[in-house]
Amino acid sequence: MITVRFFAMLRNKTGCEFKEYRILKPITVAELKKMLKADFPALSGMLDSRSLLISVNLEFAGMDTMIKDGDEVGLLPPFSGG
Amino acid sequence: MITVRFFAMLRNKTGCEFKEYRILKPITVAELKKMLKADFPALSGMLDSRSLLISVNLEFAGMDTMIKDGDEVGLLPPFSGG
Amino acid sequence: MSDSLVRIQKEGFSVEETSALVKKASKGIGALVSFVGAARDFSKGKEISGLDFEHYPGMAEKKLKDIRMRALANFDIIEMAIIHRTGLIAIGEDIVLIVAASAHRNDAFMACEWAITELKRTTPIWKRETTKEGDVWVSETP
Amino acid sequence: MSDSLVRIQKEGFSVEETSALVKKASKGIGALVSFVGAARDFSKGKEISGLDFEHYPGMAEKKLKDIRMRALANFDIIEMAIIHRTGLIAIGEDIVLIVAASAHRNDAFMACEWAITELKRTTPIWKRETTKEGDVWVSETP
Repeated sequence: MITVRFFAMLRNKTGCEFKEYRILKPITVAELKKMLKADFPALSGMLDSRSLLISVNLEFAGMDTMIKDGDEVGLLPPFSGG
Repeated sequence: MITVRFFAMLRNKTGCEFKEYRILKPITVAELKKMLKADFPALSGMLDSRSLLISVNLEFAGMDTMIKDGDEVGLLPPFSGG
Repeated sequence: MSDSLVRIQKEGFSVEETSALVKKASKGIGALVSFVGAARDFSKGKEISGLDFEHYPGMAEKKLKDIRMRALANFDIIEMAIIHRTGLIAIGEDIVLIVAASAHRNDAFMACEWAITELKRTTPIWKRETTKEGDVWVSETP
Repeated sequence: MSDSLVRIQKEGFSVEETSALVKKASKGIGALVSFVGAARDFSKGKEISGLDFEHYPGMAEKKLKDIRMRALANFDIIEMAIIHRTGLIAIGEDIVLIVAASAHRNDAFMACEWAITELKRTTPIWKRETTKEGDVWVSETP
Protein backbone atom coordinates (compact mmCIF):
# COMPACT_ATOMS: atom_id res chain seq x y z
CA MET A 1 0.00 0.00 0.00
CA ILE A 2 1.19 3.48 -0.82
CA THR A 3 -0.48 6.65 0.41
CA VAL A 4 -0.83 9.72 -1.80
CA ARG A 5 -1.58 12.92 0.12
CA PHE A 6 -3.31 15.95 -1.36
CA PHE A 7 -2.69 19.45 -0.03
CA ALA A 8 -4.28 22.89 -0.27
CA MET A 9 -6.20 23.46 -3.52
CA LEU A 10 -5.52 19.89 -4.64
CA ARG A 11 -7.69 18.65 -1.80
CA ASN A 12 -10.45 20.92 -3.05
CA LYS A 13 -10.13 19.35 -6.51
CA THR A 14 -10.01 15.72 -5.34
CA GLY A 15 -12.53 16.09 -2.54
CA CYS A 16 -10.33 13.96 -0.29
CA GLU A 17 -7.19 14.23 1.83
CA PHE A 18 -5.47 11.08 0.60
CA LYS A 19 -5.77 8.08 -1.71
CA GLU A 20 -4.24 4.67 -1.14
CA TYR A 21 -2.98 2.35 -3.86
CA ARG A 22 -1.99 -1.28 -3.56
CA ILE A 23 1.10 -1.91 -5.69
CA LEU A 24 2.60 -5.31 -6.60
CA LYS A 25 6.07 -3.97 -7.35
CA PRO A 26 7.81 -0.58 -7.06
CA ILE A 27 6.59 2.02 -9.55
CA THR A 28 7.98 5.34 -10.71
CA VAL A 29 6.51 8.75 -9.95
CA ALA A 30 5.64 8.98 -13.66
CA GLU A 31 3.62 5.76 -13.42
CA LEU A 32 1.83 7.00 -10.31
CA LYS A 33 0.88 10.20 -12.12
CA LYS A 34 -0.85 8.17 -14.83
CA MET A 35 -2.87 6.30 -12.18
CA LEU A 36 -3.83 9.57 -10.51
CA LYS A 37 -4.95 11.12 -13.80
CA ALA A 38 -7.25 8.17 -14.40
CA ASP A 39 -8.78 8.42 -10.92
CA PHE A 40 -8.87 12.23 -10.64
CA PRO A 41 -9.46 13.87 -14.04
CA ALA A 42 -9.68 17.25 -12.25
CA LEU A 43 -5.97 16.91 -11.41
CA SER A 44 -4.81 16.37 -15.02
CA GLY A 45 -3.72 19.93 -15.66
CA MET A 46 -1.87 20.21 -12.34
CA LEU A 47 -0.17 16.81 -12.78
CA ASP A 48 1.26 17.92 -16.15
CA SER A 49 2.38 21.27 -14.72
CA ARG A 50 5.99 21.79 -13.72
CA SER A 51 4.80 23.83 -10.75
CA LEU A 52 3.47 20.72 -9.01
CA LEU A 53 6.19 19.12 -6.91
CA ILE A 54 6.12 15.53 -5.73
CA SER A 55 7.57 14.22 -2.48
CA VAL A 56 8.33 10.62 -1.58
CA ASN A 57 8.78 9.96 2.12
CA LEU A 58 9.05 13.69 2.86
CA GLU A 59 11.78 14.38 0.28
CA PHE A 60 11.41 15.99 -3.13
CA ALA A 61 11.24 13.39 -5.90
CA GLY A 62 11.79 13.32 -9.67
CA MET A 63 9.76 11.62 -12.41
CA ASP A 64 11.87 8.47 -12.19
CA THR A 65 12.02 8.24 -8.38
CA MET A 66 10.88 4.76 -7.33
CA ILE A 67 7.90 4.37 -5.02
CA LYS A 68 7.75 1.13 -3.07
CA ASP A 69 5.24 -0.48 -0.77
CA GLY A 70 4.72 1.54 2.42
CA ASP A 71 5.89 4.84 0.91
CA GLU A 72 4.10 8.13 1.39
CA VAL A 73 3.76 10.39 -1.63
CA GLY A 74 2.84 14.08 -1.40
CA LEU A 75 1.35 16.14 -4.21
CA LEU A 76 2.59 19.64 -3.47
CA PRO A 77 1.14 22.67 -5.21
CA PRO A 78 3.27 25.86 -5.23
CA PHE A 79 4.21 26.86 -1.70
CA SER A 80 3.02 30.10 -0.15
CA GLY A 81 4.47 30.01 3.35
CA GLY A 82 6.41 32.79 5.00
CA MET B 1 31.22 82.66 25.24
CA ILE B 2 31.58 79.40 23.30
CA THR B 3 31.65 75.98 24.93
CA VAL B 4 33.93 73.22 23.70
CA ARG B 5 32.92 69.75 24.89
CA PHE B 6 35.31 66.83 25.19
CA PHE B 7 34.12 63.23 24.86
CA ALA B 8 35.39 59.74 25.64
CA MET B 9 39.22 59.46 25.55
CA LEU B 10 39.54 63.20 24.89
CA ARG B 11 38.12 63.87 28.33
CA ASN B 12 40.80 61.59 29.76
CA LYS B 13 43.46 63.62 27.95
CA THR B 14 42.13 67.06 28.94
CA GLY B 15 41.05 66.11 32.43
CA CYS B 16 37.84 68.09 32.00
CA GLU B 17 34.46 67.79 30.34
CA PHE B 18 34.39 71.19 28.67
CA LYS B 19 36.27 74.44 28.18
CA GLU B 20 34.75 77.87 27.62
CA TYR B 21 36.26 80.63 25.51
CA ARG B 22 35.26 84.24 25.31
CA ILE B 23 35.45 85.37 21.67
CA LEU B 24 35.19 88.95 20.42
CA LYS B 25 34.12 87.99 16.90
CA PRO B 26 33.22 84.76 15.09
CA ILE B 27 36.16 82.42 14.53
CA THR B 28 36.70 79.41 12.32
CA VAL B 29 37.07 75.82 13.48
CA ALA B 30 40.69 76.02 12.33
CA GLU B 31 41.29 79.00 14.60
CA LEU B 32 39.64 77.25 17.54
CA LYS B 33 41.90 74.23 16.99
CA LYS B 34 44.96 76.47 17.40
CA MET B 35 43.60 77.81 20.68
CA LEU B 36 42.91 74.27 21.92
CA LYS B 37 46.42 73.09 21.03
CA ALA B 38 47.87 75.91 23.08
CA ASP B 39 45.72 75.08 26.11
CA PHE B 40 45.82 71.30 25.81
CA PRO B 41 49.14 70.07 24.37
CA ALA B 42 47.98 66.48 24.98
CA LEU B 43 45.32 66.99 22.29
CA SER B 44 47.78 68.10 19.58
CA GLY B 45 48.01 64.72 17.85
CA MET B 46 44.26 64.19 17.87
CA LEU B 47 43.50 67.73 16.67
CA ASP B 48 45.74 67.18 13.63
CA SER B 49 44.19 63.79 12.92
CA ARG B 50 41.50 63.40 10.27
CA SER B 51 39.74 60.89 12.49
CA LEU B 52 38.71 63.63 14.93
CA LEU B 53 35.40 65.18 13.87
CA ILE B 54 34.15 68.55 15.02
CA SER B 55 30.55 69.52 15.59
CA VAL B 56 29.12 73.02 15.88
CA ASN B 57 25.66 73.22 17.44
CA LEU B 58 25.18 69.46 17.08
CA GLU B 59 26.03 69.30 13.37
CA PHE B 60 29.26 68.15 11.74
CA ALA B 61 31.51 71.06 10.83
CA GLY B 62 34.42 71.69 8.49
CA MET B 63 37.71 73.57 9.07
CA ASP B 64 36.18 76.81 7.80
CA THR B 65 32.86 76.55 9.61
CA MET B 66 32.28 79.77 11.58
CA ILE B 67 31.80 79.61 15.34
CA LYS B 68 29.98 82.54 16.91
CA ASP B 69 29.17 83.62 20.44
CA GLY B 70 26.88 81.17 22.19
CA ASP B 71 27.79 78.20 19.98
CA GLU B 72 28.56 74.75 21.32
CA VAL B 73 31.50 72.90 19.78
CA GLY B 74 32.02 69.15 20.17
CA LEU B 75 35.36 67.35 19.78
CA LEU B 76 34.35 63.92 18.59
CA PRO B 77 36.82 61.03 18.56
CA PRO B 78 35.98 58.06 16.28
CA PHE B 79 32.55 56.67 17.13
CA SER B 80 32.09 53.17 18.48
CA GLY B 81 28.35 52.87 19.01
CA GLY B 82 26.14 50.05 17.79
CA MET C 1 17.43 22.51 22.39
CA SER C 2 17.78 22.46 18.62
CA ASP C 3 14.27 21.02 18.44
CA SER C 4 12.67 23.95 20.17
CA LEU C 5 14.60 26.29 17.87
CA VAL C 6 12.64 25.00 14.86
CA ARG C 7 8.90 24.75 15.25
CA ILE C 8 5.57 24.81 13.47
CA GLN C 9 2.84 25.83 15.88
CA LYS C 10 -0.68 27.24 16.05
CA GLU C 11 0.15 29.71 18.84
CA GLY C 12 1.81 33.07 18.46
CA PHE C 13 5.52 33.37 19.18
CA SER C 14 7.70 35.78 21.12
CA VAL C 15 10.67 37.38 19.37
CA GLU C 16 12.04 38.13 22.83
CA GLU C 17 11.90 34.58 24.14
CA THR C 18 13.19 33.13 20.88
CA SER C 19 16.10 35.58 20.84
CA ALA C 20 16.91 34.64 24.44
CA LEU C 21 16.91 30.95 23.48
CA VAL C 22 19.21 31.66 20.53
CA LYS C 23 21.54 33.77 22.68
CA LYS C 24 22.07 30.83 25.05
CA ALA C 25 24.23 29.27 22.34
CA SER C 26 27.23 31.51 23.03
CA LYS C 27 28.47 34.62 24.77
CA GLY C 28 30.25 35.41 21.52
CA ILE C 29 26.99 36.52 19.90
CA GLY C 30 27.24 40.18 18.95
CA ALA C 31 24.42 40.45 16.42
CA LEU C 32 20.89 39.09 16.19
CA VAL C 33 18.89 39.70 13.04
CA SER C 34 15.21 38.80 13.15
CA PHE C 35 12.69 38.58 10.38
CA VAL C 36 8.99 38.61 11.22
CA GLY C 37 6.44 38.08 8.48
CA ALA C 38 3.04 39.56 9.37
CA ALA C 39 -0.44 39.28 7.86
CA ARG C 40 -1.14 42.33 5.67
CA ASP C 41 -4.59 43.70 4.94
CA PHE C 42 -3.93 43.92 1.20
CA SER C 43 -2.24 41.46 -1.15
CA LYS C 44 -1.82 42.14 -4.88
CA GLY C 45 -4.65 44.68 -4.78
CA LYS C 46 -7.11 42.39 -3.00
CA GLU C 47 -8.42 43.24 0.44
CA ILE C 48 -7.69 40.39 2.87
CA SER C 49 -9.66 39.79 6.04
CA GLY C 50 -7.76 36.77 7.33
CA LEU C 51 -5.35 33.94 6.53
CA ASP C 52 -5.36 30.19 7.03
CA PHE C 53 -2.11 28.25 6.79
CA GLU C 54 -1.79 24.55 6.06
CA HIS C 55 1.45 22.58 6.18
CA TYR C 56 2.58 19.07 5.33
CA PRO C 57 3.11 17.66 8.84
CA GLY C 58 6.49 16.01 9.11
CA MET C 59 7.86 17.33 5.83
CA ALA C 60 7.47 21.03 6.67
CA GLU C 61 9.31 20.58 10.00
CA LYS C 62 12.00 18.55 8.20
CA LYS C 63 12.52 21.29 5.63
CA LEU C 64 12.78 23.97 8.32
CA LYS C 65 15.37 21.89 10.18
CA ASP C 66 17.27 21.48 6.90
CA ILE C 67 17.28 25.24 6.43
CA ARG C 68 18.71 25.77 9.92
CA MET C 69 21.43 23.15 9.38
CA ARG C 70 22.36 24.52 5.97
CA ALA C 71 22.43 28.07 7.36
CA LEU C 72 24.79 26.94 10.14
CA ALA C 73 26.98 25.15 7.58
CA ASN C 74 27.06 27.88 4.93
CA PHE C 75 27.13 31.13 6.88
CA ASP C 76 29.34 32.29 9.71
CA ILE C 77 26.50 32.24 12.20
CA ILE C 78 26.33 30.79 15.70
CA GLU C 79 22.65 29.84 15.96
CA MET C 80 19.34 30.14 14.13
CA ALA C 81 15.70 29.71 15.12
CA ILE C 82 12.77 29.28 12.73
CA ILE C 83 9.12 29.31 13.79
CA HIS C 84 6.17 29.21 11.40
CA ARG C 85 2.57 29.40 12.54
CA THR C 86 -0.21 27.29 11.08
CA GLY C 87 -4.01 27.57 11.10
CA LEU C 88 -6.03 30.76 11.22
CA ILE C 89 -4.15 34.05 11.45
CA ALA C 90 -5.82 37.45 11.76
CA ILE C 91 -4.66 40.59 9.94
CA GLY C 92 -1.78 42.20 11.82
CA GLU C 93 -0.72 38.97 13.50
CA ASP C 94 2.69 37.42 13.01
CA ILE C 95 3.14 34.42 10.69
CA VAL C 96 6.80 33.51 10.67
CA LEU C 97 9.92 34.28 12.69
CA ILE C 98 13.56 33.73 11.81
CA VAL C 99 16.34 34.74 14.19
CA ALA C 100 19.97 34.51 13.09
CA ALA C 101 22.80 35.14 15.55
CA SER C 102 26.46 35.77 14.75
CA ALA C 103 29.55 37.47 16.07
CA HIS C 104 29.43 40.15 13.34
CA ARG C 105 26.28 41.61 11.84
CA ASN C 106 26.84 40.93 8.13
CA ASP C 107 26.68 37.19 8.64
CA ALA C 108 23.39 37.34 10.56
CA PHE C 109 21.80 39.64 7.96
CA MET C 110 22.84 37.36 5.10
CA ALA C 111 21.77 34.15 6.82
CA CYS C 112 18.40 35.56 7.92
CA GLU C 113 17.55 36.85 4.45
CA TRP C 114 18.68 33.60 2.84
CA ALA C 115 16.63 31.52 5.30
CA ILE C 116 13.31 33.29 4.67
CA THR C 117 13.85 33.06 0.90
CA GLU C 118 14.70 29.37 1.22
CA LEU C 119 11.68 28.80 3.48
CA LYS C 120 9.36 30.26 0.86
CA ARG C 121 11.02 28.15 -1.85
CA THR C 122 11.30 24.76 -0.18
CA THR C 123 8.86 24.41 2.72
CA PRO C 124 5.48 22.76 2.05
CA ILE C 125 3.24 25.41 3.60
CA TRP C 126 0.20 26.87 1.87
CA LYS C 127 -1.71 30.07 2.53
CA ARG C 128 -5.41 30.59 2.00
CA GLU C 129 -6.62 34.19 1.92
CA THR C 130 -10.10 35.18 3.00
CA THR C 131 -11.37 37.90 0.66
CA LYS C 132 -14.77 39.38 -0.16
CA GLU C 133 -15.02 36.89 -3.03
CA GLY C 134 -14.41 33.96 -0.70
CA ASP C 135 -11.42 31.89 0.36
CA VAL C 136 -8.62 31.52 -2.17
CA TRP C 137 -5.47 29.40 -2.02
CA VAL C 138 -2.71 31.81 -2.92
CA SER C 139 -1.16 29.84 -5.77
CA GLU C 140 -4.53 29.54 -7.51
CA THR C 141 -4.21 33.20 -8.45
CA PRO C 142 -0.80 33.63 -10.04
CA MET D 1 4.88 58.79 18.49
CA SER D 2 7.93 59.36 16.33
CA ASP D 3 9.73 60.51 19.45
CA SER D 4 9.28 57.24 21.26
CA LEU D 5 10.45 55.41 18.15
CA VAL D 6 13.92 56.93 18.49
CA ARG D 7 15.50 56.84 21.92
CA ILE D 8 18.72 56.77 23.86
CA GLN D 9 18.15 55.22 27.27
CA LYS D 10 19.93 53.52 30.16
CA GLU D 11 17.31 50.78 30.52
CA GLY D 12 17.03 47.64 28.44
CA PHE D 13 14.52 47.53 25.59
CA SER D 14 11.94 45.05 24.39
CA VAL D 15 12.04 43.93 20.75
CA GLU D 16 8.43 42.83 21.19
CA GLU D 17 7.11 46.15 22.45
CA THR D 18 9.13 48.13 19.93
CA SER D 19 7.85 45.95 17.09
CA ALA D 20 4.28 46.43 18.34
CA LEU D 21 4.81 50.20 18.36
CA VAL D 22 6.21 50.09 14.81
CA LYS D 23 3.34 47.90 13.61
CA LYS D 24 0.82 50.52 14.75
CA ALA D 25 1.90 52.60 11.76
CA SER D 26 -0.05 50.52 9.23
CA LYS D 27 -1.94 47.30 8.61
CA GLY D 28 -0.03 47.10 5.37
CA ILE D 29 3.13 45.98 7.18
CA GLY D 30 4.10 42.51 5.98
CA ALA D 31 7.72 42.37 7.10
CA LEU D 32 9.63 43.47 10.17
CA VAL D 33 13.40 43.14 10.23
CA SER D 34 15.13 43.73 13.56
CA PHE D 35 18.77 44.13 14.36
CA VAL D 36 19.96 43.70 17.93
CA GLY D 37 23.57 44.39 18.81
CA ALA D 38 24.67 42.55 21.96
CA ALA D 39 27.73 42.76 24.22
CA ARG D 40 30.17 39.99 23.29
CA ASP D 41 32.68 38.48 25.70
CA PHE D 42 35.55 38.82 23.21
CA SER D 43 36.51 41.68 20.93
CA LYS D 44 39.54 41.51 18.62
CA GLY D 45 41.09 38.78 20.75
CA LYS D 46 40.66 40.64 24.06
CA GLU D 47 38.46 39.23 26.78
CA ILE D 48 35.80 41.77 27.76
CA SER D 49 34.06 41.79 31.12
CA GLY D 50 31.73 44.76 30.54
CA LEU D 51 30.97 47.83 28.47
CA ASP D 52 30.28 51.46 29.24
CA PHE D 53 28.66 53.68 26.60
CA GLU D 54 28.84 57.45 26.47
CA HIS D 55 26.92 59.62 24.01
CA TYR D 56 26.80 63.30 23.11
CA PRO D 57 23.41 64.25 24.60
CA GLY D 58 21.31 66.08 22.06
CA MET D 59 23.52 65.35 19.08
CA ALA D 60 23.27 61.55 19.33
CA GLU D 61 19.45 61.69 19.50
CA LYS D 62 19.45 64.15 16.58
CA LYS D 63 21.58 61.83 14.45
CA LEU D 64 19.35 58.84 15.23
CA LYS D 65 16.26 60.85 14.24
CA ASP D 66 18.06 61.85 11.02
CA ILE D 67 18.76 58.19 10.25
CA ARG D 68 15.07 57.30 10.72
CA MET D 69 13.93 60.18 8.49
CA ARG D 70 16.48 59.35 5.80
CA ALA D 71 15.53 55.66 5.93
CA LEU D 72 11.85 56.59 5.48
CA ALA D 73 12.77 58.86 2.57
CA ASN D 74 15.21 56.54 0.80
CA PHE D 75 13.76 53.06 1.28
CA ASP D 76 10.29 51.71 0.65
CA ILE D 77 9.62 51.21 4.34
CA ILE D 78 6.61 52.14 6.44
CA GLU D 79 8.22 52.78 9.83
CA MET D 80 11.51 52.46 11.70
CA ALA D 81 12.49 52.47 15.37
CA ILE D 82 16.00 52.98 16.72
CA ILE D 83 16.99 52.55 20.37
CA HIS D 84 20.54 52.74 21.71
CA ARG D 85 21.43 52.12 25.32
CA THR D 86 23.94 54.18 27.26
CA GLY D 87 25.88 53.61 30.47
CA LEU D 88 27.07 50.28 31.83
CA ILE D 89 26.17 47.15 29.89
CA ALA D 90 27.04 43.63 31.01
CA ILE D 91 28.23 40.86 28.68
CA GLY D 92 25.26 39.23 26.94
CA GLU D 93 23.05 42.28 27.31
CA ASP D 94 21.59 44.15 24.36
CA ILE D 95 23.11 47.46 23.23
CA VAL D 96 21.16 48.64 20.21
CA LEU D 97 17.88 47.84 18.47
CA ILE D 98 16.74 48.79 14.99
CA VAL D 99 13.34 47.69 13.67
CA ALA D 100 12.40 48.34 10.04
CA ALA D 101 8.89 47.60 8.77
CA SER D 102 7.74 47.37 5.15
CA ALA D 103 5.16 45.74 2.93
CA HIS D 104 7.76 43.47 1.33
CA ARG D 105 10.76 41.99 3.05
CA ASN D 106 13.60 43.21 0.80
CA ASP D 107 12.96 46.82 1.71
CA ALA D 108 13.01 46.14 5.46
CA PHE D 109 16.24 44.12 5.21
CA MET D 110 17.97 46.83 3.19
CA ALA D 111 16.80 49.69 5.41
CA CYS D 112 17.70 47.89 8.64
CA GLU D 113 21.21 47.01 7.45
CA TRP D 114 21.74 50.53 6.13
CA ALA D 115 20.54 52.09 9.39
CA ILE D 116 22.92 50.19 11.66
CA THR D 117 25.85 50.94 9.35
CA GLU D 118 24.84 54.61 9.30
CA LEU D 119 24.43 54.64 13.08
CA LYS D 120 27.98 53.37 13.56
CA ARG D 121 29.29 55.94 11.06
CA THR D 122 27.44 59.09 12.13
CA THR D 123 26.19 58.85 15.71
CA PRO D 124 28.38 60.31 18.48
CA ILE D 125 28.41 57.32 20.80
CA TRP D 126 31.56 55.87 22.33
CA LYS D 127 32.23 52.49 23.87
CA ARG D 128 34.64 51.75 26.69
CA GLU D 129 35.59 48.11 27.21
CA THR D 130 36.53 46.73 30.59
CA THR D 131 39.39 44.26 30.15
CA LYS D 132 41.94 42.65 32.44
CA GLU D 133 44.33 45.46 31.55
CA GLY D 134 41.80 48.10 32.57
CA ASP D 135 39.19 50.25 30.84
CA VAL D 136 39.91 51.15 27.22
CA TRP D 137 38.02 53.47 24.89
CA VAL D 138 37.54 51.42 21.74
CA SER D 139 39.01 53.86 19.24
CA GLU D 140 42.21 54.13 21.29
CA THR D 141 43.10 50.65 20.03
CA PRO D 142 42.73 50.70 16.26
